[in-house]
Amino acid sequence: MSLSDSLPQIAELIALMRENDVSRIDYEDEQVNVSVRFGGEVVMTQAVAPAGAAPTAVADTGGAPATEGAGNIVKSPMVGTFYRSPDPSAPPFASPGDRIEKGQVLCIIEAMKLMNEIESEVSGVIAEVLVDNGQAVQFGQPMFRIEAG
Amino acid sequence: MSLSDSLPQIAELIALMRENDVSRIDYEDEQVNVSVRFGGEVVMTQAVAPAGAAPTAVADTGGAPATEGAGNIVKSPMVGTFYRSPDPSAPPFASPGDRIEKGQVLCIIEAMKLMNEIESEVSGVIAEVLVDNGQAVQFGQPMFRIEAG
Amino acid sequence: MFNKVLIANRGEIALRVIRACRELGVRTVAIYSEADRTALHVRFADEAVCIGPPPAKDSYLHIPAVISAAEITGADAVHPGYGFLAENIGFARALKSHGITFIGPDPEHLAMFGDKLSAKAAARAAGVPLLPGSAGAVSDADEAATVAAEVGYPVLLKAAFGGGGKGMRVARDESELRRSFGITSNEAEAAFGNGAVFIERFLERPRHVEVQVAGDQYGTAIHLGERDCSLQRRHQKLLEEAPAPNLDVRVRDALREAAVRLAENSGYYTVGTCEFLVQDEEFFFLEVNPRIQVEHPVTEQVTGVDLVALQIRLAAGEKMPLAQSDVTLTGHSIEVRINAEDPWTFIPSPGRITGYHAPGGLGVRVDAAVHEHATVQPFYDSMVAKLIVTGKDRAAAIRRLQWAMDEFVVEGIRTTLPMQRQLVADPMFAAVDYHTKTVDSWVTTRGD
Amino acid sequence: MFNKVLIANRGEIALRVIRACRELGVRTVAIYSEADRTALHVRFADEAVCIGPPPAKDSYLHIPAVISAAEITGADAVHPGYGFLAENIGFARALKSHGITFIGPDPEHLAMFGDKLSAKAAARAAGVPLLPGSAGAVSDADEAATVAAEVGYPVLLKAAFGGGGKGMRVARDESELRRSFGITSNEAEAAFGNGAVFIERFLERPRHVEVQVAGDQYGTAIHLGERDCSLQRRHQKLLEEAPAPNLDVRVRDALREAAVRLAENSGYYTVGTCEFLVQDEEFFFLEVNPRIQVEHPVTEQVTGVDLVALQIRLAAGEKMPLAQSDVTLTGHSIEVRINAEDPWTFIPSPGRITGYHAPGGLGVRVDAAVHEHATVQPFYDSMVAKLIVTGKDRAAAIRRLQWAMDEFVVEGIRTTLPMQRQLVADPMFAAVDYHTKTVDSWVTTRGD
Repeated sequence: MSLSDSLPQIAELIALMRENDVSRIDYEDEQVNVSVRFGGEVVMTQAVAPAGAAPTAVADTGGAPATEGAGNIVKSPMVGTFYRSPDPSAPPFASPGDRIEKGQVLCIIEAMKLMNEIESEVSGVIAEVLVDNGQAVQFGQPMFRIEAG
Repeated sequence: MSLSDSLPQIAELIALMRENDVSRIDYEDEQVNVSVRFGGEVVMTQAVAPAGAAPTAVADTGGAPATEGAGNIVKSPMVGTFYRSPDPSAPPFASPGDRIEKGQVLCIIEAMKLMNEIESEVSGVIAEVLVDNGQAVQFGQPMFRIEAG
Repeated sequence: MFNKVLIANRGEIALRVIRACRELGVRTVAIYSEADRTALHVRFADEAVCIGPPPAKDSYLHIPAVISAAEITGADAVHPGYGFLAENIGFARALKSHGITFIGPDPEHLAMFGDKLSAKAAARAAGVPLLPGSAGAVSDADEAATVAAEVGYPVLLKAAFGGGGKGMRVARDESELRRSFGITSNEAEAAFGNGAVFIERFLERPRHVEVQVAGDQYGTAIHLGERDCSLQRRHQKLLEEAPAPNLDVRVRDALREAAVRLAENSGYYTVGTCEFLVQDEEFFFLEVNPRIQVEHPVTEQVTGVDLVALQIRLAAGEKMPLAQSDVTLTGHSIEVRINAEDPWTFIPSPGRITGYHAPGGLGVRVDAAVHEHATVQPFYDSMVAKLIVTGKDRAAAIRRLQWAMDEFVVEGIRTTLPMQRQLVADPMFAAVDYHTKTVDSWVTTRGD
Repeated sequence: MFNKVLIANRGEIALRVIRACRELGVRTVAIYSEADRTALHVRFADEAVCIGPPPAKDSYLHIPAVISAAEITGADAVHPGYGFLAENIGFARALKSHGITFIGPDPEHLAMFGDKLSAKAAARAAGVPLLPGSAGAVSDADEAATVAAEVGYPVLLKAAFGGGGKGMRVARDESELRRSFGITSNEAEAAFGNGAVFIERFLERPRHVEVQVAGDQYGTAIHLGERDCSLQRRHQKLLEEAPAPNLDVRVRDALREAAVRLAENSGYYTVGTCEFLVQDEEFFFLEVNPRIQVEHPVTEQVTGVDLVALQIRLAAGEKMPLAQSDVTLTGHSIEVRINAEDPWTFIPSPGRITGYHAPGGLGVRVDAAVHEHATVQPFYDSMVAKLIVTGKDRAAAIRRLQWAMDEFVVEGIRTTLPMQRQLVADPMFAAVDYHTKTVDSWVTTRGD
């Protein structure tokens, strides 16, 4: 069960809560953790990574900018500095509108003086680049949105 | 709205909670205050006296023995010592099975050396005497159960 | 020592007394109104008695109920805390007639210090300076000028029957006094139907400094240093500290001596506070608070003396366990009272606390009786918690206070904390550049 | 002083370091795993960096992630807390090569005290007594008897390749030794394929006493008194106190001097602990912990010294701000570690805290990073909170501890508190009639 699977039921619960003046519901299972207070205000919605998930598939970071639209979010597998191109004079690995294939390099993250090439896990079209060149990234921070196509 | 009015809705909520693995619901309005945790265990059920209630009509005390069955519960309007008869040699004012009328003296509570006669607010039959002669009573402590009849 | 103490109070002070009793090996009885059924003082006392419905007049202030609770539980002493019945002479007398010890002063001392005139007379008798002023109403501008010359300018002209700041006027010299006298008297005549005017020395920027004293029943009294409580909003203290910062050492010593003299002279026993107004190198008697005070922890922190335990021991007839020379002050302590009020309008904000996290760690003490899901009742005073920090000096205490206030989380109700965070961060606080009227004007210029 | 310190830890110690940094005016960076997104150290630091998934090896123990977090945030120093990377030589070296200060000892001192043999050599060089024993394996019963006579009875016979209490036998005199030698050697041969046996002095009822030391980078070292940590379950400390009660004053002074001598002799700087086993009037070197320890608050309470702030200042190259004569011990302090474990089986009990209330008031300090609704993660150690009480003497501290433990409420998970309440109430605790092996046997006779 994931958060999105539960959402219809949570919505139903919220409706019921309103009728009953319920002040708060805490819902938790192994993968999601949701708190709701009176008025339907969602105080915290947090997805915890499933145990044993691949290191490149990580959850949203709290501090990361919200991502709009659908598609695959490519998240940083490590803490470091994000570079869009192999060197300042070279063109970016991937820009919005570019078609990319699974396994293609999307960016470089520098950590501990090492340049780590980050490959795409999916094929598709770059919809958004969510980090500026040279910016620091945290573990799990969204970097690209890739749409099918 | 009282606790008993809300009970069907709470039961419905509990059923929904079970389906959703909800861990806890806090429900509160001006008069009742209910916490429910996962598994349907009722952690606390507490009725708060409605504002402006008459001093003789007070809520259950936490420390009081549970009362069984239906009927009117006569509660102590003051802190003091409970006496069933006007003096040790006299018969009790009211015993189980006795028919009593509204305004009839049920017991005496001694407080600050004063003997306070406590009158019944209702007519009916004494179903239970909930306090022993000479025992201390708190404010709001149930003393008698009176059944209609 | 007592066998069983009934605590005729609620909230943090009830819990404070329960803790002191546990350390003294004394059993405790909590009393509670129906609104406080789940309160912590009920949970942590050895016994608890429900004494009435939520309104204080029908429960915590209802003397027969409190005394009956003591009788049915066999308590041999009652600790009144502060507020409620702590200064009620009738309560103290009723307990005495029931053979139950009131943990506080003798009823005669409650009477002496509960009345402004007799309190002033006691202070005068002990040689404690009073704010100079006319003995009674002055009849005309000439008499006013004569009195004012003795009292010293600036002076305050006060309508004898005025109140709440009305009918008052400040005069800084004789010509201003002569101009103001007629106006004040006429206004008083119009507003209160009586033109009588009093004259009193006016203090522009007084600080509120109070000396903690303790006396035993055998004539010995000591002081435990002083506290500064100048940061007040409409006479409600917001922050207190010990010792009083930047206080002239001669003034400090004179204050302390005056307070002890007053206690000894009046035969006062138990713990209490002698309050003064201090301006530059002068100080004037304000009043005596014959009870434990909300801000007592800052004194405990710098003296290492448990004032509540001391109060109970003195009430039980023990001799003063400390000599004046045993009292040494170390470090600096600041208390912030966190009230359930809007931080800027001070409108009470009772309700359910939906999130609560108190800071901890080195030098942090929290005296509170709330927790997550606790309800701040609308029936009683709005104090939620007292945050007390202690450091090696005032600067260290302020740094500690800042993170501790930032870590203090109270959700679901509004509290005074955001205002107090700004107050402590204001340079005037670090510079001790404030007096009793500072906050009232400061607040109007702040806010989110 | 540093500009920005990254705290390479979580939980209460991360919060402790953040508070010390705030008082020093240093900015802070928290790191966190995905399981700690809502943790208090993340909330109260100036900045926070997510460094990996929940398992510690992929986050808090993952050196490249921690160092990268320091680099992207521009931290000029890293505080490792305790546990995790606090004694990792590779981490300290990597930080050094990146020009980031490790707030702890030099990597060479980590190496020296991280290895049992080199630690013992350093102790021996500083004239600190070691537990007497054979230099290597003894070859036969005659040699064993000769060594044992030098070492003094009782002695412990230990299979060289044994472990976990296996292959050990105590001999109280020579005839018992001669009987046991062959059995131990044969058993060792059978069990471990090697019959080599060591001989060591056996302590029947040793107490664990440790001296808090601090050194600067200019050769000055001082001690801050000692702590008793004898109440352990399987080498996990449950309760610690300062100063060590009922310790012979000559032993106490000798311990303190030995610890300072070892620190000065080895050129050790930063704060750390020198651990000893004490029995009657003898003491023996155990190990050096070159870091801040879980139980440091009890020393802070009786010395008034902020050990974490001192550690940071020493790492920044400041000279020792205190002379030995400035260190005075006042009162008595006891810490209870509250772990999320079954109180009797000690099986971890992670999960969501559904109810939480920590005690407060006079003499009570709580170092914790939990709150109602916090989740005790299964990935990390099980400590929920540290309750520290301080009183004017040990008896006063124990009375305070009892009510403070009774007021400590943690619901939703099991904790060690019920066991610790019984331990503190046991007469052997007040009588200081215990040693390092007491709790293991005591626990088996208790329980609800």
